[in-house]
Order: sequence, then structure tokens, then C-alpha cells
Amino acid sequence: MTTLILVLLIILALYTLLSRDLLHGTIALSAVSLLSAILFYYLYAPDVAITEAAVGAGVSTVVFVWAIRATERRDSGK
Amino acid sequence: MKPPDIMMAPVYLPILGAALAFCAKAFFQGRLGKGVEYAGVFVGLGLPWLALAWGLPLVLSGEALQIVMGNWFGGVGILYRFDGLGWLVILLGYSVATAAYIYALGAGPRGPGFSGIFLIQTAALAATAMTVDLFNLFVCLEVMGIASYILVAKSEKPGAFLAAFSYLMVSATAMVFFLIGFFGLYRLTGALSYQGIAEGLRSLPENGGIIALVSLSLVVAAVAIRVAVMPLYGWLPDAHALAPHAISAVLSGVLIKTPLFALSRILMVLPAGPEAGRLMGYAGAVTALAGVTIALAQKDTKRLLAYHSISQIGYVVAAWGAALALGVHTPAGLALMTAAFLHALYHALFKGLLFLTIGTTTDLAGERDVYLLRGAAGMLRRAGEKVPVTLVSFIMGALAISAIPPLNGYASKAALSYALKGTWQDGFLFLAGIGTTASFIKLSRIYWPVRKRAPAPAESAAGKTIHPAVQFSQGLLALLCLAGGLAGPLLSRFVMTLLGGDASPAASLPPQLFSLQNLQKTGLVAAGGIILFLLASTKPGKGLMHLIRRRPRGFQGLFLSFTLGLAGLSLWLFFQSRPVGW
Amino acid sequence: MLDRLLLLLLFLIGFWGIIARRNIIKKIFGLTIINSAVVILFILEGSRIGNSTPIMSSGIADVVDPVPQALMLTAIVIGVCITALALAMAFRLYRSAGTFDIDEIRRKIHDEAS
Amino acid sequence: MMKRQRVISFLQTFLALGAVLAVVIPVFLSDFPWPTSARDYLEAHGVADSGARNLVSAIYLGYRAFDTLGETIVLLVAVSGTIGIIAQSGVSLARGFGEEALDRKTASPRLRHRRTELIDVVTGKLGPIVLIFGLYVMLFGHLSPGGGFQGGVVIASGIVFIALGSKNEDSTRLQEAGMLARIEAAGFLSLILAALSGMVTGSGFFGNPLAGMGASPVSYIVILNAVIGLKVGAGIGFMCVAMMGRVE
Repeated sequence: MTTLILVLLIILALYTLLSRDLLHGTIALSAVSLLSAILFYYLYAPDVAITEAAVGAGVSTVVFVWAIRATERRDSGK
Repeated sequence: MKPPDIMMAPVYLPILGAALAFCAKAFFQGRLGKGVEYAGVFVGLGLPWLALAWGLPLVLSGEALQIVMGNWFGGVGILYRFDGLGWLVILLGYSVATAAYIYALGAGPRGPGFSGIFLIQTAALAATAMTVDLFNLFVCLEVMGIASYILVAKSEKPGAFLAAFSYLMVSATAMVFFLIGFFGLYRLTGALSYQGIAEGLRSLPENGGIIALVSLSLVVAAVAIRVAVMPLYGWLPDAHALAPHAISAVLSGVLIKTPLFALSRILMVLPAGPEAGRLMGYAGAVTALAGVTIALAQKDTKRLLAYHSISQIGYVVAAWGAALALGVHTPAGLALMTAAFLHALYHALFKGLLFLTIGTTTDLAGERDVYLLRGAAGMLRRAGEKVPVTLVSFIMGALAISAIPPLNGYASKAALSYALKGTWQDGFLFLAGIGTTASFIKLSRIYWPVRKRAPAPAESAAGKTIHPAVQFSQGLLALLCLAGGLAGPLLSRFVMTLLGGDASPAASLPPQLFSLQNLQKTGLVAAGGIILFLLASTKPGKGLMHLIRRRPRGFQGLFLSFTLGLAGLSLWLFFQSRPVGW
Repeated sequence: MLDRLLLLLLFLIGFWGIIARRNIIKKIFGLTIINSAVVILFILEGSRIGNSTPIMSSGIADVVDPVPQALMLTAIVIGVCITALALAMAFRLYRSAGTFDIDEIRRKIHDEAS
Repeated sequence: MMKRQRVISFLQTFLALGAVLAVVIPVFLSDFPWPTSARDYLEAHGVADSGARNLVSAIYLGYRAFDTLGETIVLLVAVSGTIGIIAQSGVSLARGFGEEALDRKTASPRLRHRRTELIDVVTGKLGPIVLIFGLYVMLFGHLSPGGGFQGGVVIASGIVFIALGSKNEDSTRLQEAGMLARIEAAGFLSLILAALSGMVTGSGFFGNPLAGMGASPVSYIVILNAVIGLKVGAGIGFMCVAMMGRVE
């Protein structure tokens, strides 16, 4: 179970960094946060799971989406 | 109010003051808001001086007060230690912060938000100086960092956001490496405080072997990046040059020294500590020389001062590293650590003074280029400064950094060269002294009266005058520099008793401060400086300096130098722990 | 052993994102990823010594190590605060330089300064 | 010129990654047995010392409460710094929450016309429920998983729901940035006073003031949870509401 989630995390992290569209990157990043929250719950760490879900997926996604909304969505260069 | 509570005053009083400042910002407007804000600033910056005065007899007698925060169980709770080193670093932090805040009242950023973040930064400085718990050091460095990123970005100059962003990214990444190092040490020992980790490591075979060495190098490299030693200095020039003047003074004066002395608490206790200290000492000596050569090449006045900060911190780290290598409780080690702290304290004073005076002058003249700005002395007089406080303060600061006798730079550099005599580092520091004198002759040219073919004399923008608070803070720092210089031997004896406790009587002090031998050395440095300055203003000299200025400095370079510094440190620790070699 | 290798790979991907990608928002993505990787490392290794949640209701025996969990709460929140601040600065950089590419931003700001 | 620069940057990346890999491998891949000394002590004495059955809350608000204060300060500084940096830029999106009046009429038109029925119904109804859940997570931190921070962030999302879903006429004061800034500042001040209260009753800075007295010591942790929850909720709510540029 842990290994499966870690493999998924790696795939999502790669997609976050490689995708042209920053908004897709943000959504993939909040998926990374959510998956790590599920992993924490599985590893008997509910406090960290709630924090990771609420703070990691919640607040940082809001801030990322706001930053991209206020600026530019396409990632031009490499 | 038991002793442990008064000891913690320098930490929680500024936080209380910051809370008052933020309440003033949210609740009150106009005069009431100002009143509450200044009440918070008084609580935050004024009262802790009483706690320091109360603590003095305790640390003078060589005692140290070590408490667990809130009397919880020591294995899990947070340990704080109030001893001579802590007292001195808090004194350093508060003196520069108070002078810088007075300057900010006159010319710097204003408002309750600024006061709150400034107070929180001061609280983080005091906490970093006293903590002996590794994860609490992580939190204190993060609080200090985040406060300084925002204060750097407050100056609204175009480059300030890029400087603050680079500083933030490099420090945040370094702190993640710190967490990995902390993970390694917690995994081996199960303890959080330095003593607990040290005992745990010593009970393991080979002191924990490769994992302990790698974890220690991760922790040391992450903290060393805030000290801007040679490979890891890339972020500092932009951040210090583009920050508001009051913040540049605090950044250069205190923010690169407190992590250094917090690191000395770790390296004094952990088994592989002296080896890491030795390598950082060597890196410090190289930093002193390289920092000066780059500083000599700079055009922008504040960037020149920022590179000087790197070079001067190189002096401090050279002596500090050698002190740790020998062990602070040996007489030679104690003399080195005393010289290192003395120079750190004096550098905080004269570098803060230089940043403030140069800031006032360049703001008034609207020009920051060393080659274009001339006749600033006349301009200051015309801007209504009857008593030339800024000019005199600048001269005293420049003399102090070039180690000219009556001022404090001379006393601390004499102590440094006495403690380091006979080592190659002393040679490097001697050459760096010559470079410093040359670059400060170049910097002081902005004040010289205008010659016929020189560019137009600086004219201060209409209506700009110098605020009395600005003059007061500059005058205060200049007097402290002079007093520090005259009372050199007395103060170094005082610092030695605080640091050494029992070993202090045996340790030797530089015999006679104004001895013929020291004066001869100063004359040599001054002559070398003038010759180097003349060389630098020749055609090939300018070409070489242009080359140094144009070297590529990218964002990636910061991280590459961090990783190479990290790998170098762990290799060094690995080979040092294998004396036999394979 | 495989979990630790995957975690090391996740950390390296995040670090590669910080140093190699030229878009500063991607660099902040990388910072968030390496922060998550270290937090997972702490919790994963900390949970090997027990098999129940550290809430001491009656009859609970060998509990997972609560110390790394308490420390990682702090690390997660600090990571998010650093990310929020980095994004505010990236926003201001975009407004002054018109692009997220770190090299162009540096070139534009150097042209303005000199 | 571009080709050479690209090669240099590739080499730098490769070198940096190699150095990091070499240094970090021993720490990541070591299978040294995890220390159990801290866990054993807490299992035996955790509940007795702090009164909280949730050991993570016991550490996080009892043994190492100073770290939590540091964390709260980082959050406060980050929120005020982020808002300060954005507000100074005077952007249309940012204009909505400048330091001066934050009345509801300055929301930029771009946001107003995109409000679908879905947002009105969902957020309008869900707001209070999320707030109640946030308060529950906050106040029961010492028994069930959760606590100050988690409850605070859930409350912040509740505030965002209310700010999104409120109709023109019946909006509560809870969504005005000025009000949230006041709650945050008051929360921070009361957190410091709660921390200092330990000194008055002689159990030291961040000590448990009720340790000696009759009341069960866990109520100190509940107070800390409540104060931190309010402060975090108001702080993050303030940032999110400000970033939304004051939707009607």
C-alpha cells in the first residue's frame, strides 16, 4: 500500500514539474498533498493527515490558483 | 518571577511587543495606534535590557542556567541555556537592533506592520542564541528567515524582490536539508537536545559512523548558508544591498552572526564538531580574501559594503573555526573564540554605522555609483547638517574597518592576528586588511570636494533634510566604535571571562594593544592599501575589476555552490574520521 | 527498502525541479515537493516501531512514535507559509518583469539597474 | 550562445544532483532501528503530565509548546507579509483589500459576472456546517485527532465558503477583512498572555499554569487549542478573502 502511494506520488510530482499548463501543475500538486494525507492516515498519523489535507491541499492550492489567476497560465520556456 | 523566567525575557518580551504592534495595526488608527505601537516597541526593545543587566552577575560568575521550557520532561521538552555566550550574542543583537530601529524612526520604513516584524526578528535572534534544542533551532531560524525576507522585500526597489526571492528559495531549500540532517541524528540517538544527541552518538560504535557524519554536515551546511561563508555567499550581496538601510545594518550586523554562534553550541558538543569547525575556519580565511577582492571591484556603494560584510565575517569564521578545532576550553582556543566574538561585535557596530551613513548620503544625493558621486560632504552641509554628524560618523566607520588605531576595528583585528599568529590564515587576513583599506579609500572618494574635470557635484533633491533620529543613531554608533577601540583590552578580558569561565586566567591576551609591533603592522597595512588603491585606479586595474564584476552569477549557481559545499564538508569529515586512510 | 528508494527519488525530483526548471512557479512547486518528501520520510520511519494511533484510550499498547508527528505538524505549516510568501514575491516579479522565467527577470532587472 | 548556456546549465544541474545524491543516500537508506525511548516515556507519563489523551497534542501544545508559538508567528508574519507585498502593488485584483476601506463595492467586475447558481447554493448552505466542523476539530484536539491548527484551517475554509456564498444583502461581518484582521491580532495577543500565564503561577514560561491547582491540567491545552484555532482561522481566512478581491 505504501509503495503504491509512493509510486503515484512520483508520477504526480513529475507531471507537476513537466506540464506546460501551470494550473494543471497546481491540481497535480494538490493531488500529491491529498495522497500523502491518505498515506499518513494509513501510517497511524491522523493529526498529520488532517493538517496535510487541510493546510497542504487546502491553503497552498488556493494561493497557487490565485497567483496563476493574477498572472499568466502558460509556461513558455523549458 | 523565578530566575528562569527573567532569563527568557529577551525572547518573549519582543513577541509581546510585536503582538501589541499588530493589535495597534488592526484596532486603532491615528494617535492611539501610534501610542500602542510605540508602547509595544518599548516593551520589545527597551525592557529586555533590564533582563540583560539582571543576568550579568550570574554569567560573570561563570554559572550557566539551563532550563527545560515550562518544566516539562527533558527528553521531549525544549532545553534553553543562558550562559556567557548567550548573554554576549543577545547583547550584540539588541544593541544593533535598537540603533537600527532609531534610524528607521528617522528615515527607514515605518508603520505598525514594520515594527511588529522587526520585533519578531529580534525575538528570533535572542531565541537562536539561547536554544540548545535542534528542532527548536530549526523553528527559530525559520522565524528569523521569514521576517528578514519580508523586510528585504519592503524596500520596493526593482531588484529587491529578486534578491528576496533568491534568498528565500536558497534558505528554504537549505532548511529542508537541515530537516534531513535532524532526521539522521534523531534516528541514531532518539534525543532532540544537543547534549542528548552527543551522548547518544558517543554510545554508538564509531560515534554513529557515516550516518552521523553526513547528518552533521547537512545541519552545518544548512546553518552555514545563513552565515555566508565562502562557497555559500551568493545570495548575500543582492539582499543586503537592496534592503532598506536600517535592515541592511541589522542583516549585516547580526543576522549572519547569530547562526554562527548557535552553530558553535552544536560543534562544541558533538563528537565530529571540531573537524567541521576546522574546515569552516579554513573557508573563513579564504572568504576574507576573496570577499575583499570582489568588494574592491564593485560600483554600487551598498553592494561594496555587502561584499565587505562577507569578507569581515570571513575574519570572524577563521578565528571561530580555529577556536573550535582546538576546543574552546583550552587557553589557545579560548583566546581565538574571544577574538572571534570581539570582531563580530565590533563589526556589527562599524558595519551598521557604514550602512547607515552611506545610506543617508546616497539617499540624499540620489546616486549610488562610487565613480559618479562626488562632493557629498558639501551636499550634506547644504542639506542643513551644520554639525557634520554623517560625515564624521562615516570617517570613523571607515577608519574602524581599516583597523586604524584609536577605533574598535584596530583592537579586534589586533586580537585576531595575535590569536592566529603563525598560521597561514593570519597571512590571508593581513592581505585582506590591505584590500579593505584600498576599497575604503575608493569609497570615501564620494565625500571629497569636486575637482575641475570631475563629474558634476552631488546636489541633494529639494526639500530632503536629515532627520534628527538619523543623526542620533549614527552618532551613537560612532561613539560606541570609539569607546570599543579605547577600551579594547578591558572589553576582551570581559568577553574572555564570560566565554571561558574557569579557563580564563590562564588564557593569554594580546600583551600591549598599542605596542610598537602592532603599530608597525598597521602602518604596513595602510601603506599597502594606498598602493593597491593607486594600482586599482590604473587602466589595467579598472579592466580587471570590470572582469570581476561581470562574472556570471545565476540562480542555479547558488544551489550548485550549496551542494558542492555540502559534499565537500561531508567528504572532509569522512576523511578526518579515518586518520589511517585506506 | 523499496519505500526509501522511492522517497529518495521523490526528493531528487523535487530538488531537480528547483534547480533546473526556469519558471519560478515550477521552482516553488519543487520546494513544496521536497518539503512533502521529508515529512513523509519522518512519518514513514517513525511508524515502524508501533501499530496503533498515538491516542491513549484504554488498553492501547505499543503506539507509533508521536514525536516526529508533532514535529512534522510544524514543518508542514512552515512549508506552506514559505510557499505563500514565495508566491507573493513571484507575483510582484511577474508584475515588474512580465515573465516567470528567472533568467529573463534577472536580465531585465540588471538592465534597469545599470 | 544559447547552446553553450544550455549545456552549462545542464552540467550544473547534473553536478548538483550528483552531489546531493551522494550526501543524502546514507541518511535515506539507513535501516538503523528507530529509537523508542521517547515513545516509551510518553506512553507511560504522557497522559499524566499533560492530561491530553492524544499524545501528539500533548507534545505539540505541552512539552514543545514553544515550537507551536514559533509556528504561529511564522504564519502571522507570512500572512501580513503576503498581504503587504500584494497590496502595495495596487493591482485591480489586489485593490479590493487595500489597507483603507474594504467595502464590498470594489470587487472587480470580472469576478462578479462568473458566479453560477452552483456556487450560490453549495457555499451558502455549506458555510455554517464547515464552521461547526472546524470548531469541533479545534476544541476536541486533546481527545481525538485534530487541534488548533487543523481546526483553524477548516474554520478558514468555512469563512471562505461564507464569503463566496453570501447574497448581496445578508452578508455577515465575519467575511470583512478588517474584522478578520482584528480577530487574528487579538488571538495572537491572547496566545502570548496564555503562554506568559504559566510564569505567574510559578510553573515557568509556557508551563502549565493549572498544574498545581484543582482544575484538570488538560483545560490549559483546550484554551491553547481554542486561541490558536481562532488566530489561524482568522489569519488564513483573511488571506483567502483578501486574495479573492472581495467577492460580493
